[in-house]
Amino acid sequence: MNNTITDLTIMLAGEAGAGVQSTEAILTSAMKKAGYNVFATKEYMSRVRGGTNSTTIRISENRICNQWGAPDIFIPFDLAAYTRYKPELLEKSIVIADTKIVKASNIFHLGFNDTSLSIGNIIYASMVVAGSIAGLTGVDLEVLKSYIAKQFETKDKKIIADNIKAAEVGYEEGKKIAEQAGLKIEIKNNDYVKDDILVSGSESIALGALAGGCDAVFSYPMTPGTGVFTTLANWAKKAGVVVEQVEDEIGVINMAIGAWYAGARAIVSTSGGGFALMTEGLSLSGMTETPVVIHLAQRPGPATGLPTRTEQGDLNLALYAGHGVFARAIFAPGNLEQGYELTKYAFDVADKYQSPVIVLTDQYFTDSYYNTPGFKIYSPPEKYIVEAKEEYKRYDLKEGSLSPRSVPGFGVGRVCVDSDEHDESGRITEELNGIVLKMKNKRFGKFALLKDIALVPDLYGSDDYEILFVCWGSALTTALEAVKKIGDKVSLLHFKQVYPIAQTALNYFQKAKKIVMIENNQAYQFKNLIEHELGIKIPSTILKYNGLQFISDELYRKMKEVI
Amino acid sequence: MNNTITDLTIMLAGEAGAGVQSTEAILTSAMKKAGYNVFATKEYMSRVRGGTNSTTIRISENRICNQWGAPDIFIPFDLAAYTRYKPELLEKSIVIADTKIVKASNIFHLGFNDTSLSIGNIIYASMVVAGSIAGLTGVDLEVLKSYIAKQFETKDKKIIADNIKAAEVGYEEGKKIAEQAGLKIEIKNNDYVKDDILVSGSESIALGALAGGCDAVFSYPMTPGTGVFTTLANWAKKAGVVVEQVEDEIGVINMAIGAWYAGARAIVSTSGGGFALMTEGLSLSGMTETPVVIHLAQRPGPATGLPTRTEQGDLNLALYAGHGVFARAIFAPGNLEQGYELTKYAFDVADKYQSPVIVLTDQYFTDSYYNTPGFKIYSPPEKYIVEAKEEYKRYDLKEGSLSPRSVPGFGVGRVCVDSDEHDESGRITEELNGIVLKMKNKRFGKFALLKDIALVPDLYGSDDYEILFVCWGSALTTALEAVKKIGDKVSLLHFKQVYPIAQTALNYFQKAKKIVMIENNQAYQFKNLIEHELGIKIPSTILKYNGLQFISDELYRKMKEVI
Amino acid sequence: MDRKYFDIATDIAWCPGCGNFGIRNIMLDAMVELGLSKDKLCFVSGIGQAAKAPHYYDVSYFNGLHGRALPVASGIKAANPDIKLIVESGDGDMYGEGGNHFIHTIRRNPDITVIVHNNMVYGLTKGQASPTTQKGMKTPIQTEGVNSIPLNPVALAITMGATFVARGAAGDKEKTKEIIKAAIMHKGFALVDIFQACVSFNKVNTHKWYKENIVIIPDTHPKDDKVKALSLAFSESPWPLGIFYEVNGFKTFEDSLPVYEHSHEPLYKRTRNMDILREIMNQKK
Amino acid sequence: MDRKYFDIATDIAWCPGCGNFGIRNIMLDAMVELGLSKDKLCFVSGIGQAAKAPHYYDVSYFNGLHGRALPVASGIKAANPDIKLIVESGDGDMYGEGGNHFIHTIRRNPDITVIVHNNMVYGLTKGQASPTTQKGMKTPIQTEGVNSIPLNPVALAITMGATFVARGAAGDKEKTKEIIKAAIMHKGFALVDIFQACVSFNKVNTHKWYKENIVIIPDTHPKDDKVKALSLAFSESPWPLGIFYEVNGFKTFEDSLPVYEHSHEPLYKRTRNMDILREIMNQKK
Ligand SMILES: Cc1ncc(C[n+]2csc(CCOP(=O)(O)OP(=O)(O)O)c2C)c(N)n1
Ligand SMILES: Cc1ncc(C[n+]2csc(CCOP(=O)(O)OP(=O)(O)O)c2C)c(N)n1
Ligand code: SF4
Ligand code: SF4
Ligand SMILES: [Mg+2]
Ligand SMILES: [Mg+2]
Repeated sequence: MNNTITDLTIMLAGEAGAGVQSTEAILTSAMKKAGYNVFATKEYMSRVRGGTNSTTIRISENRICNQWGAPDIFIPFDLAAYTRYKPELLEKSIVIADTKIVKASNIFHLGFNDTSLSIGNIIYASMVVAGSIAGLTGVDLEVLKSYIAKQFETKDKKIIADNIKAAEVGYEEGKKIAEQAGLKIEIKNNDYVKDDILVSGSESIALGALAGGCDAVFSYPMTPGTGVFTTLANWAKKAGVVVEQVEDEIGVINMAIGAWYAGARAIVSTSGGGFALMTEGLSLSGMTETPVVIHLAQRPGPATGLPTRTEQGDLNLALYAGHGVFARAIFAPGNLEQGYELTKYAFDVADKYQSPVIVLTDQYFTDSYYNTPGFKIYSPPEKYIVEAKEEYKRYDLKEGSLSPRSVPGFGVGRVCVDSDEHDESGRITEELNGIVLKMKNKRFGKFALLKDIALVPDLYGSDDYEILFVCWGSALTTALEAVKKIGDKVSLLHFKQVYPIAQTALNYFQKAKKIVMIENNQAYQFKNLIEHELGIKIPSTILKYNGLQFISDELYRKMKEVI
Repeated sequence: MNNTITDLTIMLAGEAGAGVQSTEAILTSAMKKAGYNVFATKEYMSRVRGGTNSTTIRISENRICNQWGAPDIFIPFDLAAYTRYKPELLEKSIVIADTKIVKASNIFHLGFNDTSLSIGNIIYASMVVAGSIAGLTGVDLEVLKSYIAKQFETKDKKIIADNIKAAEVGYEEGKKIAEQAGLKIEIKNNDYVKDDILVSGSESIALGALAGGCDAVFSYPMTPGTGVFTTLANWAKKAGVVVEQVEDEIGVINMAIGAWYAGARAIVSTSGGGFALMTEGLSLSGMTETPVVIHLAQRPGPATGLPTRTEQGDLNLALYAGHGVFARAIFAPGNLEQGYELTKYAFDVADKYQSPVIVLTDQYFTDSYYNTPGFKIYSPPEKYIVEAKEEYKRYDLKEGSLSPRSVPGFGVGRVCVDSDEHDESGRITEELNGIVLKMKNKRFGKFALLKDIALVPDLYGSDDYEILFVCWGSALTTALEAVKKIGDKVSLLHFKQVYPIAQTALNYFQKAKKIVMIENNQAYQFKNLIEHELGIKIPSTILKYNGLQFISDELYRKMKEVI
Repeated sequence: MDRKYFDIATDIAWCPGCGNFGIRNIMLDAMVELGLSKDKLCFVSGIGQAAKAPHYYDVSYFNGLHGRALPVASGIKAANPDIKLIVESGDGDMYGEGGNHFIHTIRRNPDITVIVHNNMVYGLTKGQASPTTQKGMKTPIQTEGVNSIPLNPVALAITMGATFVARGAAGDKEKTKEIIKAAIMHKGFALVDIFQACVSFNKVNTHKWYKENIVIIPDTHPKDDKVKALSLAFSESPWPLGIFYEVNGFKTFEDSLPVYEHSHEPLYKRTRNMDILREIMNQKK
Repeated sequence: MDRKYFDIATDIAWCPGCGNFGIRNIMLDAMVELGLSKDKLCFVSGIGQAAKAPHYYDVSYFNGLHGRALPVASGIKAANPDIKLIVESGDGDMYGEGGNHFIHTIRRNPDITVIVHNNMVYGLTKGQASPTTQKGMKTPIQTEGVNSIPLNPVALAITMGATFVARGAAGDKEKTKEIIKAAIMHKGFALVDIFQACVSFNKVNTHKWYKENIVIIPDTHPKDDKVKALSLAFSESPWPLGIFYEVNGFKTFEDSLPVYEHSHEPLYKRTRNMDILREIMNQKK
């Protein structure tokens, strides 16, 4: 066997709490510091300990932001992990494990348990494994060592020394295994990587929120929405953000609306079930014209479903949640930069259009991470709030759909907001053919306003395509690598805004000879939406809905089949 | 002036609590007993006393189930009522009022306040007014008198006598006014009317529930959903129905699901905001495959909106409420008979298909009433519940999408139900490519099953149409009378099931030269659905969204405009 | 400054004779006597007859969803801690649909005054039982009479740790005004549950009933003794009126938020220093 | 009949060393000792680590939504009053998301036993504060420590009128088993809040902490005295363990339903006499 690898995929798997996560953290950070492009994605069970989880790390000389294919190297921490993921391996994949635990053939032995115990503690096992991968890939050992020194600088010297020792032993073992396996890994490192940031989808959303002037986050924990909440909580003191965990999601959305009413820019982060509970509140935002920003991280439903898995199955709910008629905007970032930019933008759209805005992600998006150039830093966002004069009317019709918005305490005027149908000054009315109709038309006008500013989808690939693959949200990076491989006359159209749909998007569809929709749900919800909004037919779909994200080569094969 | 009226429309209007409602009750009951066809609809403000409410009563020789046009006779109880509704009158409409209170020109005086006070109590005013209408219309006074005697039979003799006196005085006054106004009303009465029942939309739903074997109702009061709840509560003891008012709508839907799980047939009744709160519960029904029947009576939103008004604006929410993917059926009765039959049927569909089923009405539907032949009485509904043997599995895949459903305590087997993704025996699973996919496909299969049995829309009018008007739910009766007047080559297609849409409905559309959708909402939600489901375009719509139902002649005029 | 400052000429949608008018009068007087300033005051309510109250004052308000006044109010406090916040709503709204927010908002202890018009019935939806409806009362839904144990708002609030808990009555103007004033001045979560006759739907707890079933809490009652306060709260017929429980010096929700450690400047006046983003990104390098 | 009757061989998704195992053991023994029969027994739970418990017994169960166990349980009771119903769930589930159902279900008094695994933390979602988390504890969200007043489930249940209220501890097997048995035998709403160590996320309230902070309620405690029970419920460090409050003879939710006046036959076995429809329609003629 002799294969030179320039783009490496490693899978680590084991029980929750057994070290997979710490190995991943060490590896990705160290590799990034060493100038390698890294990407990592995880899938895990809905439990705190036990079960079988895995994380997949890709290391490359080029920028990467997704998984291409099956792992080159698979490191199961226990037999269950081996058994669960074995079927996904390729013939050429090599398996490294502690063969005392994983008793199977064709496995390269790495005695990380004994080794770490001999160093003094089983917790060093992660470091042994990390070291071995450094050894396998030929990463400079010094880089790893200085990373360890930095990482544990506040700790006891002995702890640093033991960690380094574990890494060294692992490193040597790794080199040996590479030799035995005839594995040649030659990944070039790049200086630019060191200046990159290494952040997850959740972090990109949280950073985008800060950039958007978010100064309050209200939530009730729910996987995978919790990541954004935790991240913001972590930065809150420094950034001056109010953080409150509320008793339930109904409280969450109402508290956020209350905060916006009083002039704060608030976000809530949740998942399908929690969002379902916010449905009435969404309608309150629509009626009172109080902005609100919602991060909805999808997981497979219905009901509790698969709490830690991924799906794009809540699009319909995001589109139609809330009784009665009112406008909204929905963004669906496809990569970290979009996570940042669109979340920032969501705050401006919400504030300016006085409407609910949803940032729609999923477990795959929130949990995955890779190195990417630092996000652009903008000046503080524009404030759309006006001072209330004595005769201020919250729903003044003079400026059409967008009445100047004041907040209580800003000026002498009264800011009166009502969830019943109301007149210009915010008082209940039943003037059915008078002010009621005017208010209904005023709010309805926002559909058009939001459509006017709808972001045009991005075309990836040549303008001169015959086949057009279409996807939305988190599918972007996976689909893009696959489409690139397919070749000429094939392009990818990605929607980072899924509602309203920009009318000009139609042009892209009209030019295509064949259109294929890619979605991570069973009911092709986006296809339905696009078909109706643009009045077209999309005859072909590639769907996945087992709770996992597409992998590029899997998608590549499916693409080949349909074209 | 000399106009002979054979089909009379009367509008009564005044403050809430001022007697409009009791006049209406006396009149419609007495007229019906006298063999006249009667229809009544009301519109009222969201308050208990004061404001201005109205009720419109139509009396005819022919069967009627809607309002045709502006009132022939208008009886305002106060000046505010006069002012509010005056603009809706026709030139030929006559106004009758106590001119001491309603000081305006061209009003026929009826001194109901003084008269009733002179009899002894202002509450007799209603009876004076009712009597006057009897006099106007030439209804036999004896009929009214015997109705009064019967109505108050448990009361004091003096009360009966006073009421009769009030009616008599009113009667004489009415006759006088008719003479003065040159009004000739000649409405024939029919014997069949006496055997009819006089019920409201709410009552038709409640009766349908009983026919469907409903044995529990859980609700939280919300206009206009409360009517069904109150009606069932009223009959509960006799009919053996569990009635529980729950702390909130989330509790409501979960309690109903719990009851179904244990083998009861339960219904919940609510309106948009309450239904919004049930969104997560709907998804629970979908995931656990526990049936549930929801009566959703629409009112204008968003948020609290116009609590006592009517709209068809929650269709999108009914269609898409709930996170994740699961099937449902939605019925939308167009008349009382459909209210009864479809609600009954909803229980069978829910039970057999182990899915949530929604009966979608609105304030107009629930509050309107007319005489109609008694509903068909069926034998008790089939029970779909099986006994659980020791090896019983709740989600057995052997029979495809519909696993035999048992309930706890029925047999020795365990009935295990899970809101997480589960295996056949109802236990949590994360076998993503195994049982998870099978369960997802099992549930997805219900979309097709429910589509297979979708009710075909009803065509009213000749098969040989060129112009097809389309409507759904409560618009049926209003639209039908208008379409009939329009003439040849024009028919009406009414959807009493709005989801899934029967595929064969397409034929009706394909035959039409022109299609016009009639909807009582601003966002043509049903048009969007039909267009997408059937792959057609409906270029023309007639919409109303001021919180009131169409009136037939208004619709007629709009129809004329578009064709 | 007189009542006109807060009074507003408008059509009031309550029934003639309703106890709500009494509460409105008391509120107008209490606010004027306290010299509250409109530009530092805000009302929040849910949905119901009582919840219409803010419409009848000339004030800023957020009239939100049924049952959801408290989270909205907490959100306002979180955004602007120096606004005087009064929540005014009904018993069904506050203790029924809004029950979860009621118990958890108390735990947070925001500086909010909560005025509940307790008519022991759902008024706006026409007479169904509310959580405080007494046992046995018949309604269109509870046709055989209410079976559930009535919720005791005073006892519940004390148990949950509210720092000011009182009962008033629409019919006892002077005493209730003093209670409301004390509640508004109290720093922390203050509940004033006010007995109010619904003349349209509650034929049991009438103006007369309230008059006859109330007893003023004696001055000797130790207001800072939780167990004694609870014991008093459980006494019924006659029902004590006055302040059951009052403790001071507890940190409020807004004061425990780090953003207000150094300044109470409302969030809408602040501008983020974007260097924080640079700093965070540097950490992520 | 031995433990095997209810025990089921399955992968248990709890962390090694978790207090949940102790509760499971106690439950298995209690059920066996009471001689409960599977075909007359049903469990209901919400979502969380504790809420997985019913999966680990060989019983019928409805494992529903987060926070919504109690209304489901009440619905089951309404449909079939003779089923023995045990709700087993977590503190976040029962007192946080499910708080409104908790207080109102108590008011209804259905014959349900409610077992709450109170680890004072959100386990499944990885360590955020729950309503019972003690002040000051730091978590990934409450980075500066919890500020809210912790919810006292025992005091809350007593105040709301629960007819049986007790505290157990996963670490005190014998005493807790007896409490649970008494709760299951009690007719009416019975709460057993059980202290349980979450070894993964609660580093404050550990096995050791619980052992050291518990004191057994003396036999002399008058269990039917509400105010005394509350006073005891407010005492902390040490925290009393045992039955705080127990009163009998109160009508249950299901018994107050007219459908069960003459027979407890479950609804699914009944057939409606359709003559009632005829009768109603005749009235409408
Ligand atoms: C989610 C939701 N459920 C139900 C309603 C209907 N509703 C409006 S007011 C009300 C009860 C009001 O009772 P209470 O709060 O006691 O106020 P009151 O009218 O007695 O003053 C209800 C159930 C609603 N508006 N929203
Ligand atoms: C509507 C909704 N919101 C949030 C969640 C996420 N969630 C699952 S379990 C849980 C908390 C569990 O805490 P607890 O009830 O104390 O149980 P424990 O895990 O500690 O045993 C949360 C917030 C959910 N499943 N549904
Ligand atoms: S319904 Fe009752 S509470 Fe409402 S305004 Fe009328 S009397 Fe007052
Ligand atoms: S997370 Fe905590 S409560 Fe959950 S199983 Fe682990 S130790 Fe137990
Ligand atoms: Mg009330
Ligand atoms: Mg817990």
